[in-house]
Amino acid sequence: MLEDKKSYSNIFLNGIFNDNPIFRLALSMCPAVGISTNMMNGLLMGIAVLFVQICSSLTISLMKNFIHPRIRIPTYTLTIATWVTVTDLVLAAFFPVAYKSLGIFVRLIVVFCFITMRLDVFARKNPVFPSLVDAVGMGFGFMFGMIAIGGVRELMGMGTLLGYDILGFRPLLFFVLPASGFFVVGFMMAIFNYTETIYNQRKRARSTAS
Amino acid sequence: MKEIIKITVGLTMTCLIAAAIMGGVFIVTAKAKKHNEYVNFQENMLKLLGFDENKPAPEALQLCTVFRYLVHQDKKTSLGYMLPVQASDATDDITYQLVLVDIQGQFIAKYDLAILLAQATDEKDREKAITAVLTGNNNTIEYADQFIVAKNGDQRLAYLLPGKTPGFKTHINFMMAMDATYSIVGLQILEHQEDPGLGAEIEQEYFKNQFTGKDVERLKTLKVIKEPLPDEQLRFLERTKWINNEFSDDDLATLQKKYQPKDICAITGATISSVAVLNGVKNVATKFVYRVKVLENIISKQNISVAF
Amino acid sequence: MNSSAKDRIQTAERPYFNNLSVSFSPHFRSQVSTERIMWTVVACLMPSLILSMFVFGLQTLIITAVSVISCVMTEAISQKLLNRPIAITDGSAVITGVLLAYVIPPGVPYWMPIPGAIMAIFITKIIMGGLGFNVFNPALMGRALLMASYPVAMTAGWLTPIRDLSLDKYLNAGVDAISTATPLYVLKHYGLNGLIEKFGSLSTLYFDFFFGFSPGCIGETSACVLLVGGIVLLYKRYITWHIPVSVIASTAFFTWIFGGETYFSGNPVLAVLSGGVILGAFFMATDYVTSPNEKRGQMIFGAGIGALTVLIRLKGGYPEGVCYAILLMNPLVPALDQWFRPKRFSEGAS
Amino acid sequence: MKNKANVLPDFPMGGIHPTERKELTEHLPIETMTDPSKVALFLKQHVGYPSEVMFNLISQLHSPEYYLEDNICKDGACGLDASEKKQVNEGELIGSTKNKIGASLHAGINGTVDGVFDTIHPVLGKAPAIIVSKSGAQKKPSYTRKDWTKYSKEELLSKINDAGIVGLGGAGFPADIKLNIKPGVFLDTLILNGSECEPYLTCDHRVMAEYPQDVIEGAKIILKILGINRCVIGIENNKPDAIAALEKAVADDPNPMGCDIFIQPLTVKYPHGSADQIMQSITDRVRPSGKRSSSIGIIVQNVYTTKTIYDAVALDKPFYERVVTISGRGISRQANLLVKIGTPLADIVEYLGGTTPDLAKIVIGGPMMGVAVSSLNVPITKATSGVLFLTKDEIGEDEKYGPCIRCGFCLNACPMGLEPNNIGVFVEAGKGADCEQFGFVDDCFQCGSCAYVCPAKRPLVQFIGLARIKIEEAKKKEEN
Repeated sequence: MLEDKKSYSNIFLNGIFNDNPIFRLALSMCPAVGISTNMMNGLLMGIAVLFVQICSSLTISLMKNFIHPRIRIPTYTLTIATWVTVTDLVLAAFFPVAYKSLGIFVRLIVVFCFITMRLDVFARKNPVFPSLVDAVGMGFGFMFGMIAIGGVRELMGMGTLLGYDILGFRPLLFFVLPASGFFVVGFMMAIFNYTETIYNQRKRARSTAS
Repeated sequence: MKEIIKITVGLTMTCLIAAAIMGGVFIVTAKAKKHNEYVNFQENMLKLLGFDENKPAPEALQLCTVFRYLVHQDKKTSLGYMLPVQASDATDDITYQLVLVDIQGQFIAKYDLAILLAQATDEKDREKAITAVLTGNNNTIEYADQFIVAKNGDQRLAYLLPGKTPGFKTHINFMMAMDATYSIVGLQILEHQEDPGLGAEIEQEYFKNQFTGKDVERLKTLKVIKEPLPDEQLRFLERTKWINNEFSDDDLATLQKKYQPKDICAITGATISSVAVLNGVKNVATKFVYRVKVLENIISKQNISVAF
Repeated sequence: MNSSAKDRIQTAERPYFNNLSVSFSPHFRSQVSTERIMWTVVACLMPSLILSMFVFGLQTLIITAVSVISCVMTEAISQKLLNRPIAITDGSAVITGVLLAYVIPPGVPYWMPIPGAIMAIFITKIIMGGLGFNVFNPALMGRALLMASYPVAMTAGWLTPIRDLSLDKYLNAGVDAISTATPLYVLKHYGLNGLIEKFGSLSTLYFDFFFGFSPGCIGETSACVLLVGGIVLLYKRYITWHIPVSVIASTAFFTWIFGGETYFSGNPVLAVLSGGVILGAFFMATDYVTSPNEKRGQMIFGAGIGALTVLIRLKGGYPEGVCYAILLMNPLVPALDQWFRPKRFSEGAS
Repeated sequence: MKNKANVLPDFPMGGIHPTERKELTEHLPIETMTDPSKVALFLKQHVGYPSEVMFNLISQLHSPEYYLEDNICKDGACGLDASEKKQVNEGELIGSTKNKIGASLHAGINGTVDGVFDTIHPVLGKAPAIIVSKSGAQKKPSYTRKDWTKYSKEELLSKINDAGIVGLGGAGFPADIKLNIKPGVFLDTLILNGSECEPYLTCDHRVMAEYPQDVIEGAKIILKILGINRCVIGIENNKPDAIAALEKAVADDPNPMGCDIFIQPLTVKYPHGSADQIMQSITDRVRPSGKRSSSIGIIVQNVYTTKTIYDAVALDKPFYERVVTISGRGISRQANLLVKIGTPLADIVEYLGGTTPDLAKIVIGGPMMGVAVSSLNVPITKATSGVLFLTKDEIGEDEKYGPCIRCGFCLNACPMGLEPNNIGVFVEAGKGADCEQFGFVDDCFQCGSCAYVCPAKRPLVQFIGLARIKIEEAKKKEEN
């Protein structure tokens, strides 16, 4: 049902901007606040989520004819749990450093509501390729959010970015503490909404002008 | 009815498939995971002994772990030490002997265990080996703790003691190294949940290194004092951070001597964490020294050819 | 309508006075204005600054000045950015600045109040809607940020008070100030005996606390001077007695019960005089915006602050708890206002 | 009645102590002003100053044509009785109403009735008024005192009605209707309200000090109408001469007729002159919200109204002139003037020697509840108790109001237990209809205590008025 290329790019961008899981849907705030103390963690978490999202979306999209509608939520949970376990094991085995810093949060991906939401809203109803695009979009949207929050918190809290010393001193240790996660998420949401308002205004102005 | 069967079958199938995938991945990754954990542990130990990339550990370095168990036999509790021993046959292998000691420190019995050094890292294997040799009814064993003896050839380098102490928030896991004269060689904080910027400073060199050089007698009277560190001592403590070590060996020796008897200066704003670490170190060290003396005594009396 | 009646209608001539104002009733108002209240509070806080200058050296003045200037600048800039009328003359930013400086130790670096000021004014006040709409006490939010961000400086910047006022020593006070522990810290970790050991006998302690010769935050040291300011505010009726009295009474009460080795053996006088209880009771908890309006609500608010203060002091990680106690009670204010409405006139009708 | 030793009765809730500034006029005896050349009598004299009028001023008004039609009387306004260009004498009836709630009008001067014209009204902006121009011979009517005790209740009421007397406290409710209590309503006390709590105003004070016997006689008339015998005259304690004069008059009364008249000094506190507050002070009884004072057995009447009732009954003198306090530093001479109803302010200013250059505000009524006007063409109405010419110094800075700082001063000032601060914030946020949680908004009688104490100078009275309108609108919408 989605044929032309434009709609694919729309699906992809939708995940990043219109339906950004953190800034627009405000879902999965627990890891966004808990894990995003630095940019690296944000990036790693983003990759893990991206992987889980893609695998789960593909699985559900392939299996959609076999899933009984009454037990779809348990099926989603099971699917996600499987892929999360796989991620967890792989990380522990081959990326011990990343595993150490992500800790328990990898296992928490199971209950990320936006993954379940995407499975129910999109993957269940669409063929494989659009589901893949959507999953990639959502995953990148989440990753984008995590990197942004992590970057701000790392820069403001430790004065570094990805571990490299940028400022040379620690500006505000507060940003490393969990409470600041809410502050940063709130501010980012505000900025996100503000830019979107301006963007829409411009768009409207352009459409009326033309 | 048909519906229910359909759902049940569907769910079961899904579960089976999921289990299969997870199981497959587990098989693939289990070995690597275990290896990672071991490497991690090993690294920490080597760091404590003062070896790193610049100063690699010598070939002959060997780490022998001594496990301590609480053995309950017929309502009587004794301490069971799993000692690594030189195998009686001609091979160079190291195997284990279980030595039972009562609470007063008197020798009870010793058994040969059918377990090799490499196998001993696995808890299940150890327990299996111990229960195999124990006689009597109602035997239960309970893991208590372990310490590691690092030896370089015939020379005993250090004892590595893992420990745990209640910190400001949760437990602080640490590992310390004591040399053969029972003075502290190094301290490493493995895991903690202290406040960043405050209690988390226990990870810093300037705090940890204050413990080096303190012997067990000094440890018993060691206190945490609320005084700022003198500048010279601070630089001395953080010397490893400097790329070109500005202290000569003579300097180091004199400084070491100068600051050896000093009490531990608390981290500013985190006295509780400082005290917690000190108490943990004290606790582990004093108990260990008492136990190891008992053990040495028994070893020499019973002529156990220990591997350390 | 008949035409003759219509002819009778004329529009009366309207010789208006252009310079007359025709504003709404009432046509004259009390002299008390927002500005006057705010600046009076600032004036009531000033003696403490002067005393602290003598006790801790000149840097207290510099820190306070930095704090006030950064608060006022933050307010001006953020109001400009958000296209709101710039209202720096109403004095509320100045109060925030002074109070922020008063709750940080005298030994901190001079730039320290700046992030606190941004937090206090921009995030706590302006973003919430400006004066009158903030949920939390701005100065205390600033302090909380500083406490979380620079824990070492904020918990170690205590200076030993200068007792002999020789000029030479005074001028060098900031340079070779000796970092020391606050009485509350000593009390928490070494008990009353430790306190007496360090600071002298109990009567000396009372004297020092009352007149301000004890290590502590810039504006918190002297109960006496703060009390004078508080009493002026009470006399001018800018604040009522309910909040200060309930805060102090509840702190004393709970300290008396739980503060000692056994129950009912705590030292309430020491608890009230040390730390920020007096400053908090008279100048922070009574902040109009973040305290309940109704008397019963105010009493419960104050009692809650006292109880939380004692709880944090005795069981918490920090030796002092007034700041967090007030911050914890602040979000309860709307609920307290909801529960305790003023008595309606007709409710007295039988 | 409270009778604690040395403690004056007081109302427990709210109240403020504004600067009194009564010293400007309280010692000046009542002075009769010369007749103006023209008087303008509004057809609708008894209107109070409801706040809603301030907000949707003109829309509520009928066009002047409306009042010339037959439907005038439905509104309670007077119709013009005199035919066109009729010559009238002082005290002659020129307007009457068929409506029950209304009061007739009398000419204050000898002259010609010009007709009905739009005239500047302090509240409504513009309203139709009967204009009488001075002409012809000026002959003062003479009134002789008669023995009123022989009249029946109905006769007394009709005399009051004929004289066109309205309540002089401010609202201007026709007096005969207020006194015509339905049979079966239990009453026990008449309270004469002599507290005059508004700053500046001294007209009631002067009347009490100069005509104490008239007031007592009037009280006895009202007591006779109501059929009770207990009367308390409540006077704020800052008028010792009035209290002394009235006490003497009661003591010297040759014919007390079994009436128990008692003078009760009251604490000086604004708004003690409000009926609710003075009732609570004197009798401890509280009027339930939305009910009349007669439901708790009390009738409150202004002392000056009492005096005019005496005039109407005993002298047969219609109500066409009244004492008005002209005060404030913006006029060259302050006075307690006896002026004809309908006299334009311009004539009064001229009589008193003009205004000062720093005049900043003209207020009709007291400074707390009065209305500011910008024209000297405004005539005196029956309910005008004072005209204040205020200077900049007196009113203070008239600047923009600031945000609410939640100081709670207004909560402590409101005598009705409302929450003006929250109402103000809600109204500003456009949620006026949700304000019922902050008290019975209808209780507000616009005393202005909240706005007086507000440090941010917020127009709280107007906010409450707006909230009231919004609540009514919401209710109407719900009903529909």
